[in-house]
Amino acid sequence: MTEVESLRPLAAVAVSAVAILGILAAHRRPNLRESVTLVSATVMFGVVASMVPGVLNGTVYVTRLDEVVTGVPFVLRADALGILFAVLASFLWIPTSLYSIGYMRGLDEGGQTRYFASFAGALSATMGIAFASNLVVLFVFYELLTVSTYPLVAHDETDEARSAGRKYLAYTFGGGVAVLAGTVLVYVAAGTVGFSAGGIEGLTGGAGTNVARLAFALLAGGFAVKAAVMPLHSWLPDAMVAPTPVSGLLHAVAVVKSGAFGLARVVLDVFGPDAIAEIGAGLPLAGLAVFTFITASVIALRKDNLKRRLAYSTIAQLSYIVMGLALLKPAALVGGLLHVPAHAFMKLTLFFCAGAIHVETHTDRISRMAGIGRRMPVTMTAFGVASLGMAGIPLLAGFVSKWYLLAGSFSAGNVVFAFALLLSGVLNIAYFWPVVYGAFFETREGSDEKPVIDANIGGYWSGVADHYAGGAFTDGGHGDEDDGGWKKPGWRGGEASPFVLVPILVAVGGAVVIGVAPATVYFFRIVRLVVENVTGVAV
Amino acid sequence: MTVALELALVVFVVSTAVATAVLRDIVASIAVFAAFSLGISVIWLVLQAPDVALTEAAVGAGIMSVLLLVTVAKTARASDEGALVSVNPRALAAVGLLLLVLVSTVPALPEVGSEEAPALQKTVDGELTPYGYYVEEAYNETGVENSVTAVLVYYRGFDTFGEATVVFSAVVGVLVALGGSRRWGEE
Amino acid sequence: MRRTYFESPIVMTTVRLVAPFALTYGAFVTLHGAESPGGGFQGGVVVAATVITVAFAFGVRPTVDWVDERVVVGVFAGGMLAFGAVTVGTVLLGGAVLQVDLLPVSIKYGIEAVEVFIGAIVAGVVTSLFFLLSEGGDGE
Amino acid sequence: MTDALLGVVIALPVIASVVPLVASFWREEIGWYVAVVALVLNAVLIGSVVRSFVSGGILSHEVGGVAVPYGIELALDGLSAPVLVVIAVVSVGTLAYTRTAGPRSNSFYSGYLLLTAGLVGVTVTADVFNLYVFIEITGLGAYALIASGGDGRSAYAALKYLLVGTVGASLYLIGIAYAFVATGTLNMADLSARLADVGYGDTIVLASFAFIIAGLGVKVALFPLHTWQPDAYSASPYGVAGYVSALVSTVAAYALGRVILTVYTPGFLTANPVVSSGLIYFGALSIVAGSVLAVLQTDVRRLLAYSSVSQFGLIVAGFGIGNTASVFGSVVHLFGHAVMKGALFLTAGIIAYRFGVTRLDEYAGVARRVPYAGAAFAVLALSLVGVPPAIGFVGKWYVALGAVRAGETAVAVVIFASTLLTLMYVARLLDRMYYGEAPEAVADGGGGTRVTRGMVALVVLASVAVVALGPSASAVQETLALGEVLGG
Amino acid sequence: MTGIGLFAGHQYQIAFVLLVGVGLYTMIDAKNLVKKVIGLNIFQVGLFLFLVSSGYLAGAGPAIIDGEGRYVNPLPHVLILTAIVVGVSLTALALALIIRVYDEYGTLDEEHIQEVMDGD
Repeated sequence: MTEVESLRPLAAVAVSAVAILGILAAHRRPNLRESVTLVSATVMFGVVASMVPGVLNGTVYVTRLDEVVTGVPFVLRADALGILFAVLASFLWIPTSLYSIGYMRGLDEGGQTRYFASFAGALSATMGIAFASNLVVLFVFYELLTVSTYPLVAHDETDEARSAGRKYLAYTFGGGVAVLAGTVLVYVAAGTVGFSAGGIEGLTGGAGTNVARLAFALLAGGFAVKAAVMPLHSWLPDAMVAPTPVSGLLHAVAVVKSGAFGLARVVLDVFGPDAIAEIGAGLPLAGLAVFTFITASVIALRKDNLKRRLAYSTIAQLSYIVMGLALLKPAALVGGLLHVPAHAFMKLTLFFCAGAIHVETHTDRISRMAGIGRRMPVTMTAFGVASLGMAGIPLLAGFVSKWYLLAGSFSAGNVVFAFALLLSGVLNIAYFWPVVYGAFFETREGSDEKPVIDANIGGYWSGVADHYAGGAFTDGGHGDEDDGGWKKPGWRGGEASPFVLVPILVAVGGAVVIGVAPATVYFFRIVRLVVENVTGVAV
Repeated sequence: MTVALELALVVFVVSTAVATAVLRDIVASIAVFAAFSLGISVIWLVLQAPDVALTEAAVGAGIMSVLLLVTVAKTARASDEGALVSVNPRALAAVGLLLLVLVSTVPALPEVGSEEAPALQKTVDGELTPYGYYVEEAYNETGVENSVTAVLVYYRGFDTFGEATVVFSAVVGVLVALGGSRRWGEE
Repeated sequence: MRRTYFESPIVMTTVRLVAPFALTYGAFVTLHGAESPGGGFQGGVVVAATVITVAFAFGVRPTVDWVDERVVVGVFAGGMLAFGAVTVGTVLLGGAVLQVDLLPVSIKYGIEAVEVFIGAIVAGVVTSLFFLLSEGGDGE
Repeated sequence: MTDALLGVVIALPVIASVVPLVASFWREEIGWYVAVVALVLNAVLIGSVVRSFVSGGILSHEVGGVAVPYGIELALDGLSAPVLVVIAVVSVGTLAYTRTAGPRSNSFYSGYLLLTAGLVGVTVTADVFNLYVFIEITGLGAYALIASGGDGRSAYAALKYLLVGTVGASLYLIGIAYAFVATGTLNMADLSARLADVGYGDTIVLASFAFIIAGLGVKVALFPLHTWQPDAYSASPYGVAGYVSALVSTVAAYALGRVILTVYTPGFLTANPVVSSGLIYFGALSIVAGSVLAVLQTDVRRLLAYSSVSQFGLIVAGFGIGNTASVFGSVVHLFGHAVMKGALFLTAGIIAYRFGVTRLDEYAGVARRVPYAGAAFAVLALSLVGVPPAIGFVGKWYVALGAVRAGETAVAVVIFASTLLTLMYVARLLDRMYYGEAPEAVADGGGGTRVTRGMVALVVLASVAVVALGPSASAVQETLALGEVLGG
Repeated sequence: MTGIGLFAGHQYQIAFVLLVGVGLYTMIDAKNLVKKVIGLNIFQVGLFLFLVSSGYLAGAGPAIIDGEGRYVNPLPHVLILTAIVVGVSLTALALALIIRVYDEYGTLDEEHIQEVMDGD
């Protein structure tokens, strides 16, 4: 591994930060403003992509700045794990930006300047998280991500949106505080917080074991908030009140994955799999992950609001990643990390489709979508493909990562995890299939206007969530399907605008490519490199 | 000076202080306060602090009373029911707590007038203490007999500069409080 | 509730007789602080007390007019500026802050000079405070 | 020569303060110009003193040329240098703000200059009694400025502050008296050595410490000695609230740290674990109570005031822990809090002058009407929460680090938890400002005329500084050489 | 009463404690604002008593130097002179504020003022 001084990691972070100024300055000229977003998205991806070949050859690009706090240098470091996340987020920002334009203009949303500026800020923070070289720098960008996404969650300014925003802040800052506390503990115990593949020397062992356990619990707990591991997940379904592109990129890719990514850093580069095994922290975390993906899948079954169903699906899928990391075996690590891009492409597709439906028909409830496949065949086909991927059908993105997860479960010697995975796959089909089936094979009149399960599960019948699920949820007050798009002229073949459609195709295309030819896609190679660096085992 | 006189003085000032506190009528209170100040200035004399005594007599009994009276004249002289205020148990308890802390330190304090008191050692580790320096060297250095003046202006002159600033601040503060400086220069 | 002044000829005469002596005493206390108890502060208070006595005898408003606010302000402002000048001036002379022995007179006279400044400040300020408190307020 | 400037920077504002008063006979509203000239000049002088500290280490000046401990010593070290800098910066910044906003009378600016002189004096003096004198000058200046609101409310708040503040200063003086009884000296370094000779377990020494802490605790406004503070901040004009909230408690907290660390020294704290824990938990209590009270407020100024109670708890806890990390954290937070809180009050002032609103529920939607001031407010408030990389985070980091190193886990937990409490009131405020339905006064665009571009630029500048200072704060740790201050 | 034996030679310190107590009590209890200011002064005088007594040397003369001799410590006197001046300055400002408050609320009673303010 060779380190190369380069400004490219910094540039990746800076591009969209600078773009914020441009977006704000162009607030009176929407076309110019959106051009700024698109240009900076493209440039960002270009910068990040330019580092990929080098990283695959073992090069690490490093930007050194001053110290953040004494003993903690402000260094941005594009290593394999970082580049995995950065490539993913920066690439997906491009279609999402296009989609945002179509979506926001399609709905004639207010506050678009703030929206695009916050979005750019969030991407900047995401790049910072990806390239952070130590826990403190990671924490800095982690908090900035929270701050920049809060306006997006509360975008609609309705009471629901604001209360969701406050909840989001409380949860994620709470997590941030735990991360900070864990960081301080690590710093005091080891004298450094810098990431090092396979773990920081001297963090565990001897009298420090309990301190290390506490530090791990704080760090893992803190990151688990954004990764929406149960019982710290409840901000995520509420945050679905945000505009759909936000739900798509941030709540399926950047924000939640920054939690998963932070967890990956903790597991791989702070403690290292061996040390975690030593302090016995892996199994409890894995158990929590299993609990999360089973429970979340069951809850998803009874969500009639499409975005909420997707949100619970996200919670479930993220826990695959967490489980992969927590099993600590090379194959499981590969599976977990590979699920980061796989889930991103698939879930983005799903959200984009949900958004397209919303824009065109103002419909959010699955029970109202019967027959919609005939109106929006392309959209719903993409939705179907992504759903199948989620379930882990071969030749689609979800299959490869689940395969490795399964292999990892077996190598961990714990068959329970393997069974849980399979069960969850079944549940996936159970909650996605009705959507696809209803869209293509039912008509409005013949459909059963009920979610898959319409019963009270686990006391989950209270709170804001079910208030929406009961039908009052209108995605921030837009469009009531009863007198909305269904009676629109141009009902047949009424697909969304190209701004919306093209991103859907890009996202679903990615999901297919990853599934069909994983070896040709960089992600797979990067993930294997990461795991090899950490464990020394070539997978 | 006999111990009896000292005790009598102490009793006098404490009783006048208590009287000041319990008298409801504010003018009576001020009058007793003036007596209290006079008593205190005698104590300063007993304690061989003539400079302080002079100041106390001029300020406490004189200026302070005048300013208080002027204020009362400008405002209200509330003297409703009863000559004495009633006791406030909560305040008494709070103050009692503080007194307990203070009293508990008294036995640890050096006796007043004792040569053993740390503040009255002329040298420590062979070096002159401030006390030693002021009584041994100050006259030779400044030619000023009254070492209080020497310390006030020369050795701790910066305190005195601060003191002058405080006095000046008071007049500025009063001007601000009474509504700006428009009053000055008018008429 | 403005105090109405009762112009007693006895009081006024007494004050007229005593005031010059009181002022002289104030000056004495100020200037002899070096040898005996007293100093600028005490002297200044005595001077102010004299003015206040005059005010009690002749009424505050006439006294204010007679003394003239400009004089009072000038006295304490002059004192402050002079004290300030000594404080900073010795630095300009290459010494420490308020290094009285750098003044072109002996330390003793330097100290006495400072005492005079203090006396001026205190006399002026206390007089002003009295005037301000008795004239101020009333929501004018 | 440079060390003599330590005295000059105190004397200069005092001398300048005479000018507006005298000038009143000829011209009104000249005070501001005098103050600007004096304070800019003073800032330059402070700059040169601090530069000389940076290049040559601790500065010491014997006033009057009299040898220590017989005379008064002025000094500048790593503890005081940042405070001195923040005084210089904030005094000029707030002054600029009062150009249009503040009371404009000449005597107001005399008071402003005197207050500044007092603040500088507290910061540079190395004598415990001289410190008392400057605390009182600071107090008098602050009382006067707070009363400059011109209504009964501000006069009453100032009076309350005066009574409580004077008791605080007197308690401090009682503490000094005890220390004097035990040692016969007043110079900080000398006192420190003598106290060690007397013995840290001595009743008189302990009593002196207790009274000093209680007295300065009142001045800092630590819970439960804070009662004067919310009234004082909320009844005064915004420029004054900005200045007083930025600096007065700050220098009191600095004085507290100075006395704890250089007079009593960390050795004293180690020798008296009960005392040191008491001090730390005193701070921790303030952190929690201040935040909780802040959450309960409906008036923005009172909210900000209670937030100060909490933030100073953090600073005092840092001093109480007494290792280099925690003390550096406290110093950084002293600096950072001064800028943040001062600018927050000034921003609240912009909003109040523009729309006439002061309560939280009236703040709905204001950020959209005043986007720059609103953004500045958001940045400053988030920095207060401790969002990195702004300076609010850096101070917290070091105090927390010091707490963990010292094994004060409970305090570390309080510090971390306080982030969330701070978030509670800040989030409420920001949510209101950005997403609320604007009330009539705001929707009309307000009729206020006293807001200038300069005022907005000032708070925006402050918010930029708060962010920029964060990453650079650590770079000065070596320069400050706090280990030296703590006795190596 | 063993207390008397214990406190012999401490009479000024006891007086200090009592005066501080009386002063503080007056400040807390008094409804009249002017009275509070008087309480503040008593409080401070108590403290002065403590400091001045700490410099007292039995049988010594005031610190006006004329050759060899026993002198009391002049340092506390200097401090108290300064403190007295500070005290009178604070009193003057307090009184000015009281006049201002009276102009506004027409009363010096703390409770009435609070009522009027809450009514605003």
